[in-house]
Amino acid sequence: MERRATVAHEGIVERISGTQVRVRFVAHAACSACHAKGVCSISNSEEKFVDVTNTLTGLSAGDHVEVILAQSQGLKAVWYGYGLPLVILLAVIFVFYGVTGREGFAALIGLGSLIPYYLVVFLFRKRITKSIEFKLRKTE
Amino acid sequence: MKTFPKGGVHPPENKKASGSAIEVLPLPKSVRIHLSQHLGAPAEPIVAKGDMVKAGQLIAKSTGFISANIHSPVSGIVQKIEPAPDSSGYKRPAIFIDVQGDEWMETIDRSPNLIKFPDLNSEEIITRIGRMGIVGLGGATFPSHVKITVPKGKKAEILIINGVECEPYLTSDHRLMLEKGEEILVGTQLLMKALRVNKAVIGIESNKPDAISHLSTLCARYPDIRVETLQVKYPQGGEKQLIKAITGREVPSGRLPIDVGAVVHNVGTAFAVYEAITKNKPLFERIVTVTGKSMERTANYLVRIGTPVTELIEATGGMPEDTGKVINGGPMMGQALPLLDVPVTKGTSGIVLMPVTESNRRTTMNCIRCSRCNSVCAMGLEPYFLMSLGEAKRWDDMEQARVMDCMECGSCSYTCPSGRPLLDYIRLGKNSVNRLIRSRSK
Amino acid sequence: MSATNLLTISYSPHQFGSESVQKIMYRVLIAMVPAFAVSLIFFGLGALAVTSIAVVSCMSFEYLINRFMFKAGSTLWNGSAAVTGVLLAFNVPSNLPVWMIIIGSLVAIGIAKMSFGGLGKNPFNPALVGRVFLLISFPVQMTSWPKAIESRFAYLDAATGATPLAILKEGIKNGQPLSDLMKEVPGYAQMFLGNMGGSLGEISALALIIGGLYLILKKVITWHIPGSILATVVMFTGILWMIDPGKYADPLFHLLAGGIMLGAIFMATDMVTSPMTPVGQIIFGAGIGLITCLIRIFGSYPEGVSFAILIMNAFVPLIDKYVKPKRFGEELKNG
Amino acid sequence: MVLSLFGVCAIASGLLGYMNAITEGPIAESKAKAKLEAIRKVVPEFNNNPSEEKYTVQSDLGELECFPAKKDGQMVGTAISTKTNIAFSGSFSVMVGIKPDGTLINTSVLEHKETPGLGTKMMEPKFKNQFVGKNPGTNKIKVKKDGGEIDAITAATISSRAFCDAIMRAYNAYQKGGQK
Amino acid sequence: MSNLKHFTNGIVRENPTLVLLIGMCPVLAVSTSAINGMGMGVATTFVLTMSNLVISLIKNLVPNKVRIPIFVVVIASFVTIVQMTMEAFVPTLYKALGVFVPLIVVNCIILARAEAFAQKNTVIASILDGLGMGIGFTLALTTLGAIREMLGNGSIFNIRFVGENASTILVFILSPGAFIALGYLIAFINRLKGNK
Amino acid sequence: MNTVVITIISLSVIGSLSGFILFLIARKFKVFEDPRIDDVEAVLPGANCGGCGYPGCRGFAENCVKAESLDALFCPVGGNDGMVKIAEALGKVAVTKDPTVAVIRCSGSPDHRTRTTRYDSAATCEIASGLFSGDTACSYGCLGLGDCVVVCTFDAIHMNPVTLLPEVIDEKCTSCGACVKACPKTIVELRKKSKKDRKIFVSCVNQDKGAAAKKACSVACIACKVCVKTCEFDAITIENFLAYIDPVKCTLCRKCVSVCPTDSILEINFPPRKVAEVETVVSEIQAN
Amino acid sequence: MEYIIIFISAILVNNIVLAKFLGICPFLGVSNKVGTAAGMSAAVTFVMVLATIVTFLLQKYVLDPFHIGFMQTIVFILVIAALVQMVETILKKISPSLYQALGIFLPLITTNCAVLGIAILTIQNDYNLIQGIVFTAANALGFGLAIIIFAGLRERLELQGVPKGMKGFPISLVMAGILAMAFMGFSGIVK
Ligand SMILES: Cc1cc2nc3c(=O)[nH]c(=O)nc-3n(C[C@H](O)[C@H](O)[C@H](O)COP(=O)(O)O)c2cc1C
Ligand SMILES: Cc1cc2nc3c(=O)[nH]c(=O)nc-3n(C[C@H](O)[C@H](O)[C@H](O)COP(=O)(O)O)c2cc1C
Ligand SMILES: Cc1cc2nc3c(=O)[nH]c(=O)nc-3n(C[C@H](O)[C@H](O)[C@H](O)COP(=O)(O)O)c2cc1C
Ligand SMILES: Cc1cc2nc3c(=O)[nH]c(=O)nc-3n(C[C@H](O)[C@H](O)[C@H](O)CO)c2cc1C
Ligand code: SF4
Ligand code: SF4
Ligand code: SF4
Ligand code: SF4
Ligand code: FES
Repeated sequence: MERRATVAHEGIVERISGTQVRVRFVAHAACSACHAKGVCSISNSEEKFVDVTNTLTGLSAGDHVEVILAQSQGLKAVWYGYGLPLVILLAVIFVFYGVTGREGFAALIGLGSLIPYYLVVFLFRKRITKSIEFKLRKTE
Repeated sequence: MKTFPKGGVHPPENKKASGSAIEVLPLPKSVRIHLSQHLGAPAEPIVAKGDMVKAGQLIAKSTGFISANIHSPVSGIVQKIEPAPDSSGYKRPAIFIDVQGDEWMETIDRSPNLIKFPDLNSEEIITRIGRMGIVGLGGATFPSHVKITVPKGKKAEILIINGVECEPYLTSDHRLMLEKGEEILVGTQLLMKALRVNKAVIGIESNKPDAISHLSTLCARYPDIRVETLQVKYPQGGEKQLIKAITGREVPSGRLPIDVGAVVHNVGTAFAVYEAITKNKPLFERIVTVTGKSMERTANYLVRIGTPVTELIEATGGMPEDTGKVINGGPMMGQALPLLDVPVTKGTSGIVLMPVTESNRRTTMNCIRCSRCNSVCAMGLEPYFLMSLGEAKRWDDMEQARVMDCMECGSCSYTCPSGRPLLDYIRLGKNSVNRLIRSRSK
Repeated sequence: MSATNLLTISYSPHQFGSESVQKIMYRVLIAMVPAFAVSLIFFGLGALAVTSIAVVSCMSFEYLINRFMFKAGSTLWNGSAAVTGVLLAFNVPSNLPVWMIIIGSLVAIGIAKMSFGGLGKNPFNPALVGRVFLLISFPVQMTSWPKAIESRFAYLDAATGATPLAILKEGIKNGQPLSDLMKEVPGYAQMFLGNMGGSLGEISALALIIGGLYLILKKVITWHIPGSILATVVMFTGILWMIDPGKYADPLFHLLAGGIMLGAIFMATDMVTSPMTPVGQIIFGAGIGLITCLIRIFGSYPEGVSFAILIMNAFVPLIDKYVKPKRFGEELKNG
Repeated sequence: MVLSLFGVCAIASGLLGYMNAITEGPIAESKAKAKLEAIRKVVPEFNNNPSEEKYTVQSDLGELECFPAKKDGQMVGTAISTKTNIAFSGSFSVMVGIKPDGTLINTSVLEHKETPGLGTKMMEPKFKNQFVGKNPGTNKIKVKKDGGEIDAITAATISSRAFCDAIMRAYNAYQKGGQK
Repeated sequence: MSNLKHFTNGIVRENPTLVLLIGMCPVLAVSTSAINGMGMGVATTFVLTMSNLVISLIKNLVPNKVRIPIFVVVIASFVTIVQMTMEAFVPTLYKALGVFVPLIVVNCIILARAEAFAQKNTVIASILDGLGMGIGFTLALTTLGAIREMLGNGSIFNIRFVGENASTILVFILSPGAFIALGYLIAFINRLKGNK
Repeated sequence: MNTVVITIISLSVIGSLSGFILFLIARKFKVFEDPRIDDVEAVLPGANCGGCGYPGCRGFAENCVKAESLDALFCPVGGNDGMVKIAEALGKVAVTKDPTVAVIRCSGSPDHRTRTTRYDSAATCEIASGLFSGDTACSYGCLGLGDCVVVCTFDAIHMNPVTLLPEVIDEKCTSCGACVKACPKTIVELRKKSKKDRKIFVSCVNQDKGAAAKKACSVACIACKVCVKTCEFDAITIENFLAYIDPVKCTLCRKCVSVCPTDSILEINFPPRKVAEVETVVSEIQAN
Repeated sequence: MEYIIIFISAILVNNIVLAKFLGICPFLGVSNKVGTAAGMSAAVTFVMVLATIVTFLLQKYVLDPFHIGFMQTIVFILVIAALVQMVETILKKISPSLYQALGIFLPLITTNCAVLGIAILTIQNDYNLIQGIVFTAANALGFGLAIIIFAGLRERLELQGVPKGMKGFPISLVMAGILAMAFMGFSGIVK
């Protein structure tokens, strides 16, 4: 019995290739109706796709499904995507500022430190992919 | 005095009929036997219209693992087999029998002498119980032979006999314990043998001191069985609460008592087991309490299954003028009857007549978040929250909030100062979640 | 059964307990009697006037909104509007002009309660929303406290003075030593009985405690919320006091002064706006105690109970979400 | 494509640069005018350019600017731009006019973040006029609660106190900086 | 759509503040008085109209791909112009509006509906749309400003309606009042819409 | 002028740089959003009712644009006219569906059906139907607790306080089908809409045998087959002791209505019958 | 101490949403799930801090030396718009699954309004880099606090139902008003 808190988004199966299902999300309801969606620089008004391992039988393109993500995994994604780099950024800047006392220098090093961070994430992307597990549920 | 730790309520007991000895109700003119009187798949009729049957004759066969045989409670002629409204008003298949005389199957031992130790092994007992159509008489009517078939890999350690009878008004178990104490203990021993356990506890609430002392005295001769006095608190009779109270173990959410090594049976079931094994008597009669606030006479009857409820009421002096509700079972868990010609079934433990003044629900107001429902829920649920989720039809969330743990004891609705129909929505949620779970496993 | 007398059919249970919303609310009203009586003794006419205006206007707004906006049945006699009215009155000085009390009632009932759907649905304590609204809008009138006893026969024209907390706050800001200031405030015994300036219902710790005990006895409230609030206040102020008794008042003073008793016993306990589980309630109470002390000691308002309760009200849904009752069968995961 | 982007940026920035050139004058002017206006409010009529003769005095809140106002070369008063940091919302600044003998001429609030309807009453005559003609050397420029002579604004003692603080700061600066 | 409709659309049917509920920050922040609200409204209207004009003029010259950056540059330029003008000529208002003057840029990016509108329409239609939106925004801001000023300060456009010493409901010019007043204003508008 | 030069240079550099980033992102990242989606959305009713099977009107619009043909797509609220408009906007061909409207197939008002019990639990049909068959003698009929009324987002169903039955306002009903799904007793049916909203249907769902049905409710269909015999167009069938009129075959001739002995066939929105007409009908039947 | 003051002031006393009125749109319009709100506040913090650092550098090393402060608005908005999108693009490139998870987890990350507002306020308040970062992070956390509280409140309202006319924005605004009123209690805790 699944009892963890989850986030579910409704989408439509775009295509199925082997065990992978590509689900296209219907734009977020709030955004899709908004006039600002074209310029709202970071909204998910764009179409988004998610590749999910197929766990359902008899799924075909065009079916409506719900992609479910455990809330804890969503938070983990946030942590790797934004939380950790923020911590690194702040730590590097504070340390360098503390040592050198030069703002500009510290800021640049701080920004620069994100590059190796993202590089590491890039190297670990397989493992991250494995740890994030989407589930599918069919809706009518 | 032991009890379960959290939750519970104290409804007024109103056990008016506890002093009335068990009477045998005269035979009705005709009986109606529904094919689904137990939890699980309905039985399949093996008689046809016009057949002659005897009391105790098998008339419908169990159709699956969780299902139970049904035996004719009377002798007579099968009048028809067709759907008839059951206590919900919906039509369900039933066998109608016109009563003629009172001829029992020859195999049944009708002598009153106590037979103590039949020489049977576990499997034989279980098969016999299954054959005799015995289902749990504590309310859930779960086929008893299934319950005592311990699944592979599990081990029963203790048998608990449920003599709690925590429902207000009802006294049938109480009377049975007073009048058939020894038989119950033999039944218990048979069940212990079937389960291969060497320990049994009879749990009785302290408001039945006579039953406690009676059984305790008898127990002196049955060293493996002991009586445990419990504090009066509803829903102590609930299986999981009783296990917790007596053994201190908590049956995990979504699991069965056997997972903590316990099996619970009602005293009535123990008695039925005794009769089935030692007397070869299938389950076709049971004790039913007929009571009510404005009833002048109250009674505990030994009734044949299939007897119309009206006859029970007539026998007890007819329905008082002010009756507003007739309940099949106790006021906390029983079912209100829309029609009175419905028959007594294996699960009918009592007929309670509520006066008009008490039969209406209170007007529903907004939840004031008083948390009373939370604190009385012995399952540790949040009824107010479940109800809101139910109103919003958020079945997923209800599942996450463990709606399936609810045992429908009704303590929450009972206690809510805003008169909210908490359990109505929780039931709706349980049904929908059930559907959800089934669709998922498909 | 006669033909007209149809059988009722309903789901179980068929029997109900005797508790009702009315009973709960009327018990709260009864519990407030001692505090009101003390208020009559010390503030006399003003207390009577303010309380009756607040109750009448709260009830009228409740009736009017139900009648004309929701077109729904009356919820007037369930007593919650009356409770709100009395508590709003308890939270204002006894010389508050009539029209301000009416505005306060409108805010309490109209904005804080009925906008959300009425009894039970409001996330914030209505009386306190009304009170804080008035405090921010009319700081002058809301902080001119009639002097106890002296102003017994006056309403709007009552002679005013400061509350012990205001005396302290003012003085400390001016750099006066605490010991001097403590001479200006009434003795603890007087404060305990209620002989000091303040909102009309908050003054007597004694009367409030009597009411609180009655509520606990009648199982309307439990000890968790008041207990944790008071304990937190004692701990917080106690620690500061031990660090520097020359600068910070002692815990007893903080318990007796201001609205902490009223808040802890009658306002934070409003079941509608407080968490459901005992553990949640303790967290809630601790939060209130903490924020109250923060505001009292470091903020610019002399008193912080109202703000603290409102702020913690906002956290209630989160607390309820993460602090769940212990579920039966939870701990034995693998039997 | 890059070109058009470049082009638009260039045009836009050119335009802005040009606009800046145009408005630079008026902005400076309006600032100067505003300052002069404030000075004019707090000292008697003058005919020099106080901004040109401005000098600064050090205080614990940084430099305070002093604008000597002269009529026909005769000193009529000094406008001092002073501030306080004990206001309800942190700090505010006031222009104070002081006669050569130290008597206060008038005050004008330059910049503040006090609560509208409360702290803002310090700009109203009822409060402001209390200061006119008082000499901090002899009069106690403090709110009555603190043992001074100033009636605080009801429910805005903090702002009133801060106002007095600003004035005293100006006075002290004036004394310290020497009446040039 | 007729030109008239372009114009009225933003004022009534798609009023950005009361109906579309976008660009709420300045609405809440600067509506402390009718005059502030109006000043903000006028400034926004100017930027909106001008940038709509410019964008629709240059739309054929601009490759699709860099539309967004160019669009941002155009709007930001006009905002800067407004900023400088206000600082020069209405310094008190400029100060009162504070950080929300540069923030017009964000608001306008939202309101102007970039490619959604100016790209597709004639120059006149674009201007009218900008004007309509701007006026709708201004009206809403001024109304809210007037309500808050009246309740909180007893005046509208600095004309006092109550005595100098009368108590007014201060909350309304403080931040809570902004939320509450706007909340009920929108509820009221919804009710009007519902009754139609 | 110095400032102007610096301005131009710096902005051009910064502008071009960030513009370039924005552009890169736009190219890599932005999915082209078909402007026709907006066009389609503009002609949709905007009710977001989900009747089309897509989440919200925009979801439907997207699918209209994406789909090869509009055959499988239908907005019940906009109806045929709406689909034609969508087709116009997309240059595709719309399928037309017979417009339908919800009808309530139960006439068991209190004077036709006696109450046998009084229901007193949570007042929703769904919950009541889980408890028992209903508070009248008919175990099939409407429970009258209004689940259908609640789910209708178009305010098209109301409870009639006298008959205690729901009634559909044809003009408002968009045939979204929400009520059909909500009714636990399958009493609501979507039927073909005819000229002037005229309709003829069996207003009963009782599947008891004739006698039992009649006993439960005086306007119940008793499956007497008279209507079947009367109908010249083979539009009526009987199954499980219940007559059903096929809306496609039915020509609205009204003959069956008057022959039904229990008045369970309803004619709605017809002009009142002239006496003569009734007579001819009756004589025709007799002739048969 | 100074940092603590900036911090507390930005979160409690002058909360970005409740007192400064920035980022109102996401505050009012965005998800009513507490988990999502928590995720959002983390994202907002990162983006805002990043933006502040970059704009701070620009102001200090480009705009100020060349005396073209008036170009602040235009430069900041361009840079912020680009930066914010860059973060997402990078994420998408380096870990598509991470990006996808974020995509369904977060409905909308932030609006430029709050990012630009805080960047400008950092400059206006004459903060140095560290102060600016603390200020920005505190504001972002203040935003997070507000939306998390709000998501909780909304979850509750959604379940119990709100009168018809007040549904949606109106009740959210009223609730924000009451919350703002409650937060005024903190005034004066730090100057
Ligand atoms: C689907 C189902 C399966 C069950 N299987 C078993 C079982 O295998 N063994 C057993 O001892 N009891 C089993 N039970 C019986 C329950 O534990 C319980 O005794 C029964 O539901 C009656 O309990 P109650 O009267 O407290 O509701 C089962 C019950 C259900 C509903
Ligand atoms: C709320 C509740 C109260 C119950 N009360 C009793 C009771 O008082 N006596 C009883 O024998 N069974 C009671 N039961 C049924 C028991 O849980 C359990 O099913 C029964 O004792 C098993 O015995 P059986 O299978 O022989 O019926 C109750 C069940 C529930 C859910
Ligand atoms: C919202 C609000 C804003 C306030 N603004 C100011 C202000 O700007 N200036 C001020 O001196 N006091 C202001 N106060 C009042 C102070 O908190 C404090 O109560 C008062 O200054 C001291 O009261 P007194 O003047 O009656 O002694 C304000 C109070 C509130 C509730
Ligand atoms: C113990 C208790 C405390 C209450 N406290 C308050 C209160 O502080 N303020 C208030 O407006 N109503 C109070 N009420 C009344 C009622 O709960 C309140 O009006 C609801 O919040 C309205 O929905 C209280 C009720 C009880 C039972
Ligand atoms: S929720 Fe279920 S188990 Fe809990 S009190 Fe209610 S009916 Fe009993
Ligand atoms: S007992 Fe009733 S009023 Fe109290 S919390 Fe539960 S549902 Fe709400
Ligand atoms: S009556 Fe039924 S089909 Fe018609 S609009 Fe309402 S819910 Fe939809
Ligand atoms: S038609 Fe169905 S849903 Fe509607 S009131 Fe009747 S039973 Fe309920
Ligand atoms: S967030 Fe929308 S205007 Fe600020």
